[in-house]
Amino acid sequence: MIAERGTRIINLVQAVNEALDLALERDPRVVLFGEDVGKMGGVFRASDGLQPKYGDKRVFDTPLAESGIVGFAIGMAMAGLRPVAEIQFAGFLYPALDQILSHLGRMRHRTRGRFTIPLVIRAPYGGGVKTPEQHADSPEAILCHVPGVKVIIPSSPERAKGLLLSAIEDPDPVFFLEAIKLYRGVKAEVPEGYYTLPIGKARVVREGSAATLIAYGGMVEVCQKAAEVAAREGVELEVIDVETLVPLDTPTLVESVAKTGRAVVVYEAMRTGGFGAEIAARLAEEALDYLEAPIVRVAGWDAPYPPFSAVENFYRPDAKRVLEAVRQVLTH
Amino acid sequence: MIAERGTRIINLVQAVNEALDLALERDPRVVLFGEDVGKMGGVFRASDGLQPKYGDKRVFDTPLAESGIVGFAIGMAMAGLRPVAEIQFAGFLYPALDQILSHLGRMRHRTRGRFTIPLVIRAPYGGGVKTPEQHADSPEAILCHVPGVKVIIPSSPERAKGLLLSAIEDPDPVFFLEAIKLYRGVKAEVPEGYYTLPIGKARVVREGSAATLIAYGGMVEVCQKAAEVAAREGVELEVIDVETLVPLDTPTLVESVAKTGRAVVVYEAMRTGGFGAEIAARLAEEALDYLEAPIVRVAGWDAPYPPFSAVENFYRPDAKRVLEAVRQVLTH
Amino acid sequence: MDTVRYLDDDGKPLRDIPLSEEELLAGYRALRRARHFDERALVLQRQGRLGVYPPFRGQEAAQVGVALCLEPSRDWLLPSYRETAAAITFGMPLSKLILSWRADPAGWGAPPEVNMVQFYIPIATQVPQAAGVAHALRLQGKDAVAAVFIGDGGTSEGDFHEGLNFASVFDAPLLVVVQNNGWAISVPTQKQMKVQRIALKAQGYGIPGVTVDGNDLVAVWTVARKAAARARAGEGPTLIEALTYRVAPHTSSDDPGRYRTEDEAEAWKKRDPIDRMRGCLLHLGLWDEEKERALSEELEAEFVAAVEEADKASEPRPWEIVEQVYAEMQPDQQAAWNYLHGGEA
Amino acid sequence: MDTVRYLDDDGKPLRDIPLSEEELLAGYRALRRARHFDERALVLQRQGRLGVYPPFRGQEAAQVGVALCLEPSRDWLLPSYRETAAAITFGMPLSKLILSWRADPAGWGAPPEVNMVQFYIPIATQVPQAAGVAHALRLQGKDAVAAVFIGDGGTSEGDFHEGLNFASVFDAPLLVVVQNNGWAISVPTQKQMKVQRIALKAQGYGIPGVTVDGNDLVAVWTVARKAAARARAGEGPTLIEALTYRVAPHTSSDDPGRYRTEDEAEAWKKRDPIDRMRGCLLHLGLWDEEKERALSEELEAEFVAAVEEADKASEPRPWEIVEQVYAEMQPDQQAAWNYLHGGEA
Ligand SMILES: Cc1ncc(C[n+]2csc(CCOP(=O)(O)OP(=O)(O)O)c2C)c(N)n1
Ligand SMILES: Cc1ncc(C[n+]2csc(CCOP(=O)(O)OP(=O)(O)O)c2C)c(N)n1
Ligand SMILES: [Mg+2]
Ligand SMILES: [Mg+2]
Repeated sequence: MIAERGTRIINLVQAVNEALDLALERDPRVVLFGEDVGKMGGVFRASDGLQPKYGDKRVFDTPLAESGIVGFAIGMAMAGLRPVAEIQFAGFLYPALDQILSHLGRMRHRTRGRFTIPLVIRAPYGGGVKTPEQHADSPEAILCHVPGVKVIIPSSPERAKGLLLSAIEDPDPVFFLEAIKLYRGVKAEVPEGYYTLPIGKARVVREGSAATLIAYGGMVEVCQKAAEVAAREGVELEVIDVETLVPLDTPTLVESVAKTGRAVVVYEAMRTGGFGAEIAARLAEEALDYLEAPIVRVAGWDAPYPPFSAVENFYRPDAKRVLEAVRQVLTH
Repeated sequence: MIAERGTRIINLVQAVNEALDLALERDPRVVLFGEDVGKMGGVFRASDGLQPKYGDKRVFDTPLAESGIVGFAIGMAMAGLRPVAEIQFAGFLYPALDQILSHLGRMRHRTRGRFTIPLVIRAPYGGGVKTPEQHADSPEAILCHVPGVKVIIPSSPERAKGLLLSAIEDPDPVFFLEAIKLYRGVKAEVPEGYYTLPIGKARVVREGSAATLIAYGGMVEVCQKAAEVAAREGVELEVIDVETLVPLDTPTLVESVAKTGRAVVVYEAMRTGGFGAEIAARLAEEALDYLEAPIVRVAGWDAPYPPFSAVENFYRPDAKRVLEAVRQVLTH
Repeated sequence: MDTVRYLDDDGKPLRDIPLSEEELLAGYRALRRARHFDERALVLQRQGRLGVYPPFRGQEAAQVGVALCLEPSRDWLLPSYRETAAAITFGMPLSKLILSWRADPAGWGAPPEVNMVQFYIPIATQVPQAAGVAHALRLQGKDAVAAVFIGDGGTSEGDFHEGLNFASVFDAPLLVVVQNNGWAISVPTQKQMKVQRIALKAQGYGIPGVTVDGNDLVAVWTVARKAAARARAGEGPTLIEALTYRVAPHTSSDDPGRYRTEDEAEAWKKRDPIDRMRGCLLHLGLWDEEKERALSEELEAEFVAAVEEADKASEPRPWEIVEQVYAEMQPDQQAAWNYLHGGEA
Repeated sequence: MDTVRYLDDDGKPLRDIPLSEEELLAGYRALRRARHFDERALVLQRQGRLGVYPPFRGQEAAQVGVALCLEPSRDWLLPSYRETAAAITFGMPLSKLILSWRADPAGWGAPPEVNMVQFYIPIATQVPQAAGVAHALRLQGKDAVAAVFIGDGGTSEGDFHEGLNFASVFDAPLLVVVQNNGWAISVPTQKQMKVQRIALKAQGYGIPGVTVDGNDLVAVWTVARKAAARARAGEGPTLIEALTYRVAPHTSSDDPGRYRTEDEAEAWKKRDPIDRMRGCLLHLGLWDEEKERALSEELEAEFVAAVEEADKASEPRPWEIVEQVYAEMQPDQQAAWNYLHGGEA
């Protein structure tokens, strides 16, 4: 929490909207664009009201082409602007993956700093709200395997606002994924005005000693719910919000496991190759001596995110599955 | 080795060529295409001589468009053929990732088996031969995070031939990545004629008791080299060739670690989010009680594959780095 | 570039109509069937008995006219989410379509005798696949064509371009139908592209491009029939731009008030494809109020029966989410299946 | 569609030449400089002093003619791997280019006063980026244009399409230059696309498309100059198809004997852009053997000096592979750096 400021209770999408507004106001190099971003203010209203305020040169609609959007944004960033591009849903980042993998994080390296890409790519991600197919995807693991980019996934309105402003200030490309489930699902106090939060730091959002739950984005509230339930049974779980996936704050994770001796990693993407694997791998390398039980992953199954609404809630991890995993590591 | 057959000593690209030839001969539904695949026989000659033999309806050149190639192949597979598509280098799979992530492994699931995609996508991958930028990429982790596909990376001519024939027979989409470094770098005995090898099985390619080296593709020979050096010092390392990354043969890995108590995972892709993370995560979940030392990953650094020839060999893991990791796990 | 039209805005023929009386009547019936479904589906949606639903009101002729040229067990249809009208005409059972928009597994996957791939969600990805389907049909010596649908917005995607180029290079028997309905969610066609006519894009691929009045069933049907004949003759694909308008919201969750005024939609309502086709039939003396009433009753009965049929589908079971990932279940899916089935993972 | 030409195959002017004598001389010099580099680079390559090298022989005019319209510290150049000639003319120091093709970090990254992005390896990805660069220049009120190069094969990629559409929709000040050199490695242009003229593709984007004789420097320069003026005036992008031929192998590792006969290349060698330009100068009485000899000597001296300069670059150090990944080094890179620097990871 930022001291000495007024706060209001707003939801995550409003927090994003505020951050965008402040960034546009503060830095004339900031431009905002994507599909339906301008006139309509975004399908989730993240850019609501910004085109009237800053004009259609700074906030604008693009053609329907994600590779075009990202490529265009890369060019604008190289030529001196600070673009913030929206991809309508993270599952529609896929057509842009060539631009992302081939250029986004490589341009600085290959030109030894001559050309750089201060670009933020925002996208809603994740399931839980009965959107069809790709609309519910969680492709963060792929983005985390892209060299030279940063990846942030906030879990609350306050964090979203401050981290997005940091991302826009960052000299390098940043992915900023926003859990659709949280957009209107959580309201919380958010400081007024401009503030930034540090990129690259994980946060202990609940202290405990029995085991560590590690999550990010939409899974943080699931873990908090699980921790509340466990607490009622006298089991104190520590909950860590990873927040920045790349660069990953491994020390904070290791420190927690050093204390609890047990870790459960929670993510909603398909299990195999998900970012939770990276977290588990780091713990298996740097915290092995502390581990008193296997590292259990609670994740989406190795199947497409269900296109079938009635059963999607069996795919996305919930508190029940997290608690089963907790039981597993505690009874090991 | 397949019993009761003649063998010849050939290299990996020749083994691939033989498999393609046999598949075209055996199944009239098999068609082969990609950039420079037809007239020229492929930039690495994998389809050398096949267009003259089977005609330009079955072996043909496509326009220069990878999303087009994969989409086209998906359509052909749905409509009854058995396409084998070549992507010229695995780093050029990126433009096709939307087709891959959105459709390749989802079509069977979303249509409850009404439409299926028996398609093999072959691509050379990996570094070590001074090719520029994307030409040296190792994107297998991304492919392993695609629901509904299989991923195979052979480490020898004999395995390549039999596994490629299995892949072409498989009713589901299969990625088949071939290490460029091995194309002409290894010659070995390969059985004549048609034979298949099982998908989904890891192989112990060298037995040992001190620690387990886990690798695939071009890194298997690096691990074998390391194991030879270690053996001279009296340290017997077990080397496992993962071979099929998805579906992963976890039991074979766990069994080895149960024996050795120590694991080093080796891959040449960028470390963070690489497929070695999945391997480590599975061991941390299923073999924790056997582990006497941290699981160490030896991988590419968290940077783009170097576009700079003179230093690329500092990126790609070699026997020296593998042995350092071995020392680390042995002295823990 | 001229727009192909056969009917004026009231449905009066502007020139000789190359369709038989039976065809005209069948065409009108197909339009009405589609419209009936759309109207009733929106009601179901509001009742919470469908998921997000993308209505096609005003675009019936553009879809039906193409589907009428196709034979479902021989030809192939690759639709975007907008093409429920095409799906209906192509032969998809209404109950399946209801289940499909209910996001129920029982609706996903056409019956074996209907070659319709499931509605495509990721824009434009269907185009290269359609080129592949069409080419495969040809390689297998089948006398069949494929039809793929896409929107004006979708033409901006790379896959539209790659798919068209593949289709043209291989002379694939394919109809590429662009429904230019004026909007891609909130973005009007004029902001999506500089070119005035989407059909002009065909020139970049060396294939024929036709702009047709997409609210004129006779025109769409005739143009599509010609393109299908061309395709079957091995002469390759045709790009058909059907000029139409999305009278309704983008989907059941969209609010067009945020980006357009009602006037535009009102003007297009006067060119309603069904009214025009009825006008044509009336003009030719092929239709009357009695027939209209009988048709309405028939369609309502059909729809009610379809809903009943759909409602009979058993609730999807949790473990279905890991079924049909591979032809044979693999260890990871089996473990998940066991867990979801009540055991432990 | 006509092909813009100013010189016949021998270099004789076919019409009034809209270039001054100084310009003609500067143009010839630029062509010769490029050719000299290419010839000497191939020798270096064979000596193992360059990595894989993509020669541009025969395509000099198509590249030089465009680059001559650009000012390196104001305008931008986004080249594919094929455009070393454009890079030379645009102002890239030869020593940097040698280092670049030596895959040495010292060559990657233009000097601050030269807005050339590093040669693009993944085909067509430069096009949307170029649209973005051009649009950003305009938004910042700069009187500047961007030029992007791509090959005939590259036009098949989705990014070509998306980039052109973005450029046209935003009226970006951009020259999109397609060098139609007949081949994409082993695939001839006729198998790459059905359309006869790549310039026709412009019609799909509502922008001008011009086909120019790419071996006629006067024609290319004149067409590019007009397109640049148009762009600067805010009228948007132009698609320029330069008809030329890849006389040499695709790269130093290619063997064209696998896919084409020598006849075709021989025919094109008779239309060599440098011979034609020299023919033009001779015809206009602006050139003689003495000048030619002096120029050759000058260029050789320049090249030798450039190689010397390049050879001075210090060996890249292992830890550079994890430098410049981020503006500030992050923990994972730091650990790698420490290891590579001789410590432990
Ligand atoms: C690759 C991709 N990007 C974005 C979307 C989100 N989206 C769904 S429909 C739509 C607009 C499509 O417009 P158009 O192609 O004209 O078709 P229409 O909806 O008008 O039928 C968008 C942007 C998507 N489904 N897929
Ligand atoms: C995305 C991608 N796919 C494939 C390749 C491999 N490749 C390099 S050059 C080339 C042919 C390019 O032909 P063209 O665009 O005509 O350019 P030219 O080489 O003739 O200058 C191919 C297929 C690549 N570099 N990038
Ligand atoms: Mg539309
Ligand atoms: Mg070419």
